[in-house]
Amino acid sequence: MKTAITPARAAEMIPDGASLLIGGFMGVGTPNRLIDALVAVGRKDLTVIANDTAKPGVGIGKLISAGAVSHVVASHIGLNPETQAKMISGELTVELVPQGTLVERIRAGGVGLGGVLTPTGVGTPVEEGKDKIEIDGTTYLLERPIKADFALIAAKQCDYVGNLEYTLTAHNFNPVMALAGRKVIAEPDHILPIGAIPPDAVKTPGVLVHYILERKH
Amino acid sequence: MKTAITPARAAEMIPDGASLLIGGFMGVGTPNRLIDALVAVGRKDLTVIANDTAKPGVGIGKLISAGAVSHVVASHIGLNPETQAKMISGELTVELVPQGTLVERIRAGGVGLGGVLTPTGVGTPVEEGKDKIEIDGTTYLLERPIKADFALIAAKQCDYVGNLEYTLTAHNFNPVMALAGRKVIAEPDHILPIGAIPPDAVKTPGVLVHYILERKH
Amino acid sequence: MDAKERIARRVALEVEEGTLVNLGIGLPSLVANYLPADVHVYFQAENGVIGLGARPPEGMEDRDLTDAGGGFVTAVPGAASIDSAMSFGLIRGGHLDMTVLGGLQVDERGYLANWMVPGKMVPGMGGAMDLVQGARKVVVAMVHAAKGSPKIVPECTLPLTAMRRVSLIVTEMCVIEPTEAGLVLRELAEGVSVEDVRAVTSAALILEGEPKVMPLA
Amino acid sequence: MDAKERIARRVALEVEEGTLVNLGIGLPSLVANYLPADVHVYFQAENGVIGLGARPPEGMEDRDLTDAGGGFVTAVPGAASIDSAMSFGLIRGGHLDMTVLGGLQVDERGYLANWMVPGKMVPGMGGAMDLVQGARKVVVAMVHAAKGSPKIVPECTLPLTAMRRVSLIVTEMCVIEPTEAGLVLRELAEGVSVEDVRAVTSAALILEGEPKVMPLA
Repeated sequence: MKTAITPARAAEMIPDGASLLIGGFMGVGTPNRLIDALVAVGRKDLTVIANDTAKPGVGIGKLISAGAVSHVVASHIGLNPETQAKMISGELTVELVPQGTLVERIRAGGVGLGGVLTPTGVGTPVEEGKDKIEIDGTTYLLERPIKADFALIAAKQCDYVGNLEYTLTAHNFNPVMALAGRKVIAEPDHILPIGAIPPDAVKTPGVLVHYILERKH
Repeated sequence: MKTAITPARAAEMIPDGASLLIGGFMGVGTPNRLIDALVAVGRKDLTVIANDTAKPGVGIGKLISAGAVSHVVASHIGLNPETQAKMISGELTVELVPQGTLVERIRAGGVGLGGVLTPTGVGTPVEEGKDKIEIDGTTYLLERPIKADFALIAAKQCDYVGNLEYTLTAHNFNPVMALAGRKVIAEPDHILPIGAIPPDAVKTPGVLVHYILERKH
Repeated sequence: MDAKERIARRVALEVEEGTLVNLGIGLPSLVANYLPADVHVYFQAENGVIGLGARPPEGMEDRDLTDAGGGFVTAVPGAASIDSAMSFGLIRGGHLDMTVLGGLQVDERGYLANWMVPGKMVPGMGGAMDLVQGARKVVVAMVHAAKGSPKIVPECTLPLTAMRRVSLIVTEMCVIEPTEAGLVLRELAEGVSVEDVRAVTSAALILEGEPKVMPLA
Repeated sequence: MDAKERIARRVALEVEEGTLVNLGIGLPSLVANYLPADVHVYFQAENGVIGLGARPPEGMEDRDLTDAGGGFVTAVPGAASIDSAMSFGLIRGGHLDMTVLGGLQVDERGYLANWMVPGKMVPGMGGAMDLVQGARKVVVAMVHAAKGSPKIVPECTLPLTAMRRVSLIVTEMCVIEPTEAGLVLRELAEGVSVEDVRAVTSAALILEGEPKVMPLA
């Protein structure tokens, strides 16, 4: 059995300066109530690791607008001019990572691998400062694992022990991020009794989930 | 739409000397009709990459008994005395790989990564002949990706485009192996029309599957 | 017929039956409109659906089913939901048959630059680097020159997207195939001469016999 | 009470509420029988189920639900099916709270050897190396000596399973905690003296005050 917590309680657990893996892709499959709660308590200096920063007023874009974020690790920020403006003004820093590398780095962090050997980025600005390893005639970049203090996960539904299901394009980074947060907070649309999600439908086993956001009022 | 083939046709496509990824764990989730067909045509000199070689008379154990296999890559052969006897007599060779390393090596082959950096095996006989890489104070073995000519996959059911579902402990290596075969042959228990498997239930997208074994007669 | 339609129509002829195809945002996405009726392909959106369909009927949009730009889409029968790890596993692992991307520059080596202009806003590479690195066939679909200034150049001056020779360049003027020897001019649009192309191309072009007339069927 | 029951009963006291636990085959599997009624844990079988249950009722066995030894099991309500990549991702990634394994030797460094005896049949390491490497807590459950010959030794002469200090050694005679300083004798079974233990232990044992009486509740 997991504990259901309020958005306010979740925001309280996450201190200023924390690193957060946040699920979602252009605001789809993003834990919106958790984000709203972080904005409401005025969190500062957060590191956000996510595919993108969505748009102003949408998903992670709200954290950017609120000035809650000091560092972003993402594959794309081009649809959020505020992120770009704050980057240029120095209010936040951005590490751009190829999308396929980003998801593998998070997975590596979550499953205890020492890094990712990917051909993506070789011969591009992405390789700067990174070790290159040649294996059987192909050059690979050694990319480092990513973990974070918290993973904020959006799910279609969960059961009382935290087993999670996702749907359609709202999967995106969520299943992988659920492996790599030191504490994992799931924000499901529905909360079902134990047994209502059959074993084969579970995509994130409940043992990975520490807290479930209570039902929407 | 995929092509449904007979077990005999499948065995015909797989030549002597081929390398095969075969799903299953002690015979559970193993493509038995494909194995029987390979035994029936008297295939020789196969390389089998699988978690284990099951038991004599069970699953991959049938290929071992038939003398069809010259090389095994597995994490465990202890429950099949025939594999051990043939290894000692020199009739086949065995590469033992830690189970978690084996599945990641196959995944790396399937998803285009250059290798696996795992702490598993450091300081044990597994490290012999392998590069070691130190990252942030921890030592990792660089383990090579695995691909094979064919992946033989057991599934609970599929649809006409080859989308696969698995069940309970019959998942095991199957979903990962489906990424790493140059040709993938799926042996489902049931074949359903398109649309009968909803998108969220698909665990191996049909684009990975080349052939479907026809219904059992 | 405007330049973009001409490009999209020509690229559509490159799409083969039964393949998995990723179309970039903008011009490349137009290709879907011109597929021959007898060609059935699966479109992948890198945010997580195989079997992307057209825009949904008014009022039928679902917030959890979007394309990589965040726009509402449908899914065709036989579609599969996948997470970002599987999505980029397919891309990097060589399971994506074809990608169509826009370009800022392509050079004589066949290398593409399409993700950043130094000194300008940097949107991030998103999935582009993985797509160019991993897709079996990479087609660059772009307007031939930028206000008369060549985009097909001796060597890219913009940061590369990947050190991988792309498969084909399709513009409104011509079709160019990058080869080991250099850029081979394969086809010319009706009414366009070799000299017309050379006037807006700073890269050396190789002629192997007479270029064919660019089909737009 | 025989030696094995005593060991299993003592190990059961190490199992904490709400945790994820992997029990090895043989002696370790007996631990499940002695859990206090108020302790609810999820048992993981590395072949792919979280929430492993007891043997199924006669006639209710399903061929697709087995433990790592291939024996029929049940799944508890709230169970999750996982594939081998997720299974070992949980193990290697530090998500498995505890594993209980048998041992051939443990040494003063706390290193375990439990997978091969050179010159004998080599069964393969299966999941043992990943389990010892990755589980948060590793408990070695073994009979103290092999026919009078010590198994707790100054330095393992058998090939190691991992270069990781195990958390606890539980035998029918005593409980030993490997520490930075060496092997600390924490508990003695009723009627067993320090000298009794030393007589069948070749490793140096450290006493920090009087050992407690080994509880078997």
